[in-house]
Amino acid sequence: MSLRFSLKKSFPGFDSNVELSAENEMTVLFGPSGAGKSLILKMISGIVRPDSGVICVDGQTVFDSSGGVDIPMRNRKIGFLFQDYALFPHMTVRENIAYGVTSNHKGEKNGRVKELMEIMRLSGLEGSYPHEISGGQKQRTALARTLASEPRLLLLDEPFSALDFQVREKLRADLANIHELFPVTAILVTHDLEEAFMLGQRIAVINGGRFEQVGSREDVFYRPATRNVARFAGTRNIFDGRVAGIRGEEVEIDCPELGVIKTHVPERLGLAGGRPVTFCIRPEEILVIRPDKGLGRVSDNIVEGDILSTTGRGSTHVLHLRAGQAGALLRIELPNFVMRKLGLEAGKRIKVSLKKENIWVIP
Amino acid sequence: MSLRFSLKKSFPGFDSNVELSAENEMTVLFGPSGAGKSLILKMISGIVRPDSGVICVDGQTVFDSSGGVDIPMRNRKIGFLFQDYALFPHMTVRENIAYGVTSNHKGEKNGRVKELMEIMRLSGLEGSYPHEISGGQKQRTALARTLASEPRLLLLDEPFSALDFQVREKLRADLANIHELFPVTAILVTHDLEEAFMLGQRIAVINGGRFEQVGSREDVFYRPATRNVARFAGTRNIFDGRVAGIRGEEVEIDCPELGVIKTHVPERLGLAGGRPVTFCIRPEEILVIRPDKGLGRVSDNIVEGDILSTTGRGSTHVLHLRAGQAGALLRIELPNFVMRKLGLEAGKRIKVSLKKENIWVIP
Amino acid sequence: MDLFPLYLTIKVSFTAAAFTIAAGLVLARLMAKRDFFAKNIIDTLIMQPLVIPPTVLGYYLLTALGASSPLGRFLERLGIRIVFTWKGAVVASIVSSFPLFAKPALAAFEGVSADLENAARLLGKTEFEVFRTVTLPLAWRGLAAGAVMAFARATGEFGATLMVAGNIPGLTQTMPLAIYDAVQTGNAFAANVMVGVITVFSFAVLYAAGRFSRVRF
Amino acid sequence: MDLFPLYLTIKVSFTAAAFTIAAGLVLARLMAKRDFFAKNIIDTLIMQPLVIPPTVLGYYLLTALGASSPLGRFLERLGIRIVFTWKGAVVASIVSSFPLFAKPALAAFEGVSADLENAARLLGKTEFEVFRTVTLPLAWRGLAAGAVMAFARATGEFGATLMVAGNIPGLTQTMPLAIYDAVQTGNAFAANVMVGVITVFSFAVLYAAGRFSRVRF
Amino acid sequence: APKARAGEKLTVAAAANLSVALKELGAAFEKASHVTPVLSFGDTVGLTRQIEEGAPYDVFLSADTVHVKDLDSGGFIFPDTATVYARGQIVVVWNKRYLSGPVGIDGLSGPGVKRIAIANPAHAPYGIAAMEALKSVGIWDKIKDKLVYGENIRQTLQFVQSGDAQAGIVALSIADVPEVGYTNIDQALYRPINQAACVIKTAKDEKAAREFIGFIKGPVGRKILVKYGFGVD
Ligand SMILES: Nc1ncnc2c1ncn2[C@@H]1O[C@H](COP(=O)(O)OP(=O)(O)OP(=O)(O)O)[C@@H](O)[C@H]1O
Ligand SMILES: Nc1ncnc2c1ncn2[C@@H]1O[C@H](COP(=O)(O)OP(=O)(O)OP(=O)(O)O)[C@@H](O)[C@H]1O
Ligand SMILES: [Mg+2]
Ligand SMILES: [Mg+2]
Repeated sequence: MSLRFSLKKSFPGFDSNVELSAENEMTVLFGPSGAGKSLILKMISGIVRPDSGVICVDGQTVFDSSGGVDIPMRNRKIGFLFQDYALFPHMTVRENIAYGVTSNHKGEKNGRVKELMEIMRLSGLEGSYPHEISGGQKQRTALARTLASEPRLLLLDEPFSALDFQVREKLRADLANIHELFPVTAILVTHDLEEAFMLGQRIAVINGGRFEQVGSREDVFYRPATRNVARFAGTRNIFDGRVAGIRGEEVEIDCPELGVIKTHVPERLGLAGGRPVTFCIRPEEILVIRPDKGLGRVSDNIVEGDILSTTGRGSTHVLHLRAGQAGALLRIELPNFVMRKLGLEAGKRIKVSLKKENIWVIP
Repeated sequence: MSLRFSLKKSFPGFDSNVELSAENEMTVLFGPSGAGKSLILKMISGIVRPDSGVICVDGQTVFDSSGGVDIPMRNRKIGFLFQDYALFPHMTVRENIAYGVTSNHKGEKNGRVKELMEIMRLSGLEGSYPHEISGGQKQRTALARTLASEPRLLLLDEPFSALDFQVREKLRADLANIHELFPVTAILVTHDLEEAFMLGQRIAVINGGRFEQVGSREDVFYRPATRNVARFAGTRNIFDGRVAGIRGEEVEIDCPELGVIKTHVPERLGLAGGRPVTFCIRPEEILVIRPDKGLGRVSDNIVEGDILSTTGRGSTHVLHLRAGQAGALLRIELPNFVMRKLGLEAGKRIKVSLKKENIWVIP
Repeated sequence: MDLFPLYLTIKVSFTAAAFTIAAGLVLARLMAKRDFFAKNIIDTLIMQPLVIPPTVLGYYLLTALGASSPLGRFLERLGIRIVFTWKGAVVASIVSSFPLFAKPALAAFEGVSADLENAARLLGKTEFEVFRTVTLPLAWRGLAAGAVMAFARATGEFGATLMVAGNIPGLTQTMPLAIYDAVQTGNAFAANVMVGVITVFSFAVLYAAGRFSRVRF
Repeated sequence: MDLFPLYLTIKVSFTAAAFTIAAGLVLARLMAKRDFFAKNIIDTLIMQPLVIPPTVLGYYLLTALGASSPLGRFLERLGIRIVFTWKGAVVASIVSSFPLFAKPALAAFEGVSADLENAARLLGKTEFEVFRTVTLPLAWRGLAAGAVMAFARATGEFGATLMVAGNIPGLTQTMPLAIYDAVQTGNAFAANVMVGVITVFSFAVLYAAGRFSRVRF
Repeated sequence: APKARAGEKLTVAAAANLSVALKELGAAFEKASHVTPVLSFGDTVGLTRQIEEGAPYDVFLSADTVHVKDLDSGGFIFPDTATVYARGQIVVVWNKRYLSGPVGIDGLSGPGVKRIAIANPAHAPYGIAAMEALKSVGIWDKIKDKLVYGENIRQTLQFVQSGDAQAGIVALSIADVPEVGYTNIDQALYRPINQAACVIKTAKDEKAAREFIGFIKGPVGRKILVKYGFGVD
């Protein structure tokens, strides 16, 4: 199964122009609010008519503005989980799910509904109406209804946003095994970084109606193609500089904020001396140097600074460091045990290393 | 400003019985889907009438079933952010927000609306109707409308669930500084662990309509009162055992799954030999012992096991370990650099230490 | 009391309401989801039977369906006789009550969320299934209101019926005609009794319809 | 053509529609948000004017408001004369058109999401403000449909008006009554012209109302 | 001085079957007296009820005598003004398209006549007369099932005009329309359809009202009534 589309759509104040192919896999659409994620799903499903473009599902052209093809929604065999659920208010939870089941055989239908209700932990709510259930229960009902129709393409608009962490993790795992459970191509919209990382073998980063990068999750997270992608993917430490020296793949960047920074750059980038460049490093890749141990083997890009604040985030802490000659703000994420061991707290002065191999120069 | 309530409400198949006091602070309601979080907010605001109970806001009794007090919603001065936004579909974004502003002075009103639209990054959408904006934009509009009314108590039902990570972080920071921006008591519902940790000076963990623990975030995260709280708070490694020996505050637990585990227990628990106990350890608090370094000073509760799987989660990795004599499943969260340094991958056999001070015995 | 008028009224009002509702559903559905130039015009035109005095409406219907009209002759040839039969009363009632159903039905259909209909389409349902299982139930409140009004109006139809069906006791004399006759004869008591009967009848039907059509969601 | 009937019809239909809408809004609002035992009964009772032939309704109204009734005498003493004045025509039109507005209005109000009303209440709005700024606009489609029907019905009201207001040229003769006169005189041409005029008038009003009441959201 | 009365109005409530004749009568009266008669048509029963409820009519021209008597016994009129001003006559009408006339009253039982329209004999005076005539000639039972009732005489005629009733019995006063032909019915076959007039007690200008009735019964009035098919004494 496969999906291929190339679409254009304009609204006053917003326009979208996107192109993508996906095979038997889960592609994650990731981007800020208002980027046009839901719009893409709506165009693929046929809810919103694109201004122009082509959509092929499974080799079948379901929409082609130039060829005048526009297959009705019901024949597209697309499962759509709406961001606001779109549950039928006049049907109970059970009826909503049963509505999606294609089989007409009664026993089969009941069995399938029961199975889905169990997977989605909805048992006991069979007879409740949508206005009588909680937000998360609504989302699970909607998800069950979508899966019930056994679509050949699954479009999921933030399927886990209203779910608690346990169900979410369970469903994520289910979805990650989606090829076994529901062997379909899937597009999943999320604004959750962790979710994007966990679920997306492939991630398409969208901003302002356009894809800024489409690639593997490692590419998107560690090798962002643009400054925006770097920002969205949580690579908070982004700096500008100028190429000061090149020695093979090793490049020295003169950064007004941090000083001279050394890094590796693949030769194909073809940087020339003096060229302005942007580089970044992820917060969790910044190494705090233990004061008691000295530099040891670590010698790359040592930066000294004052801890401005520390914020607990559950399993990690985030430090803000005022560092370098121009007082650049560095964000550092550390495991809690490191925090404790080093006794880090606001006001302390520490040294960190931006290791060469952790720095990424945005092409 | 303050809030105090004690409420009972029954539905077929669900009943709720909760009690809480909160001062000038942000209390986070945290719990699984369907636990009754939204219901509490609805009762406080007056949307759902409790079967019985009392609600005091700011010293004023706004509801008292025995005293026959039931102040109408409009006089409760409560700001409510609905889980499904409840935007007025016939008003534009601007009109929705302006609707909340109490001031009748035109200039003042316009100024306030403009300010809120900027804070919420909604500029440019003034004239759009709710059905024309994205999910996140809806949520931001709803949030702006709620804040516009300058309530004395703020009830936020999953205010950030539809927001992308950047806006979310920004708004979280704003809300964390809420006392300066909007000096009110606030109750925030979330199912997001990280959010609960970041925003809740105080966290109330709710399950099945009842509070299982109300306390500081450190209490909830590191000293869960019940097995459920431990589970919800992400303390995944929970085991049962029997007290095998007591030496002052040091206790030996005989755990069929992991073997004998030593830990500290405050004396007031008054454990007796042979008593069954439950203990837990957070995934990020489990120490992986470097094979090259030997045990070193680490000697507590060494467990050996095989790595079953490793899952990237963005800034960390999660390992599942089949460990101990009975093949207990341990979940371990490690920073990426540790993963890389130790070259951990599925199939490898490693030793981990469950340090005494990181083990929590559930009272 | 002669029971024939009651029997006829029941027959006519149910038949007329059924036709009105069926035709109104089709028209309203066709108009609801599209925006075409003539829509507003049609929407306004279907109100006209309300504006024209029923007797005059009846006069027009008689002219259109009677023996002197091509349509009337055509129907005659098919063996269908409308004028001076109970079918004439049905036609009169349909014309009078049509706007009362079609208008609220259109409003109700327009109010149904397109998202929910799309959700059903994406689950593979045909347009008819979508209509039956989603649009119809969601428009229910407005449709029920319209149906109840149309039925009540059909039950009470007098002016046009008089012209099209005539007032033939035992054949086309409905309750309203009988009531009118009683009033004209100065038999206020009989008139009141019959008004009582028609009130009780329509009350029972409408009350039952009201209970039955209760929306639970 | 004498323009007085047209003038009177305009005056009567607008006045009656205004009253009907005002009273209908109040009643529908009172009934919508509560569930009390008598609700279904009241809901059914307001349909009754549709079931009773207008002329008979006119007889009842005349009896209730005329010189021989206590109410009529009471009003007389207050200097208010209803019967045989244009006010009588207004009353007749109100009674006939009331169900056509109240019923869809009730359905429309019942369909308004309680959540949205609560959201407005929590923003500190009084019940009246909630009604004006939230309930009313959200019920708009159904209300507009009802208002249009009520207005059309008021414009075309004939039977009850004939009894309550009389058919006095230059005083209480509305267009429908003038059309009746023309028909009675066998002056089909004049009748057709007047039907044309009333159709154009009502069409213009209803078309404008339709355009104006378009729901954009 | 007639001039002084210019602009004065006299409201005449009249049975609808007079509507054509009264237009001319009214105009003639205005010319003679400078009082403008305002003609308010309705059905006799309705007008009677209205008078009982204080309707602002000055003169009542009924289609029968019973209702004037009723009003009299209720004390709503000046008893001395109650008077028969005209006698209605009925005729057989037939639709020229379906029947080649002339059709007499016996012809109503003929095979080409499937529907016969008469005014409702339960209350309409012309309907009662039609029934009496049909019974007198002995065909009532034969044609009873072919009858269709019009609520008033105009409607009855319309049934015949449209051809849905091929023939019927209506008032002579309205029978002169292109689609139908008519033949007289012997007045001996039915009781006279006397139409009575009276002045209402609440009349604003009793004098003018009495004058109006006098005018109808006078030479000009009688001439006009006869012209429109009414019988006068
Ligand atoms: N019917 C419409 N009319 C006008 N503008 C629209 C319409 N639908 C969407 N838009 C605009 O298109 C843009 C993209 O909307 P979309 O719903 O795809 O965002 P999104 O990426 O899904 O955001 P979120 O994460 O907040 O749901 C928004 O700026 C929105 O205002
Ligand atoms: N009107 C109602 N009738 C019946 N049951 C109800 C009603 N409202 C809520 N409930 C039940 O009460 C329970 C709690 O609902 P609530 O909306 O408070 O959950 P929640 O904690 O907010 O969950 P979520 O995180 O999914 O939004 C649910 O099981 C729900 O089914
Ligand atoms: Mg979206
Ligand atoms: Mg909730």
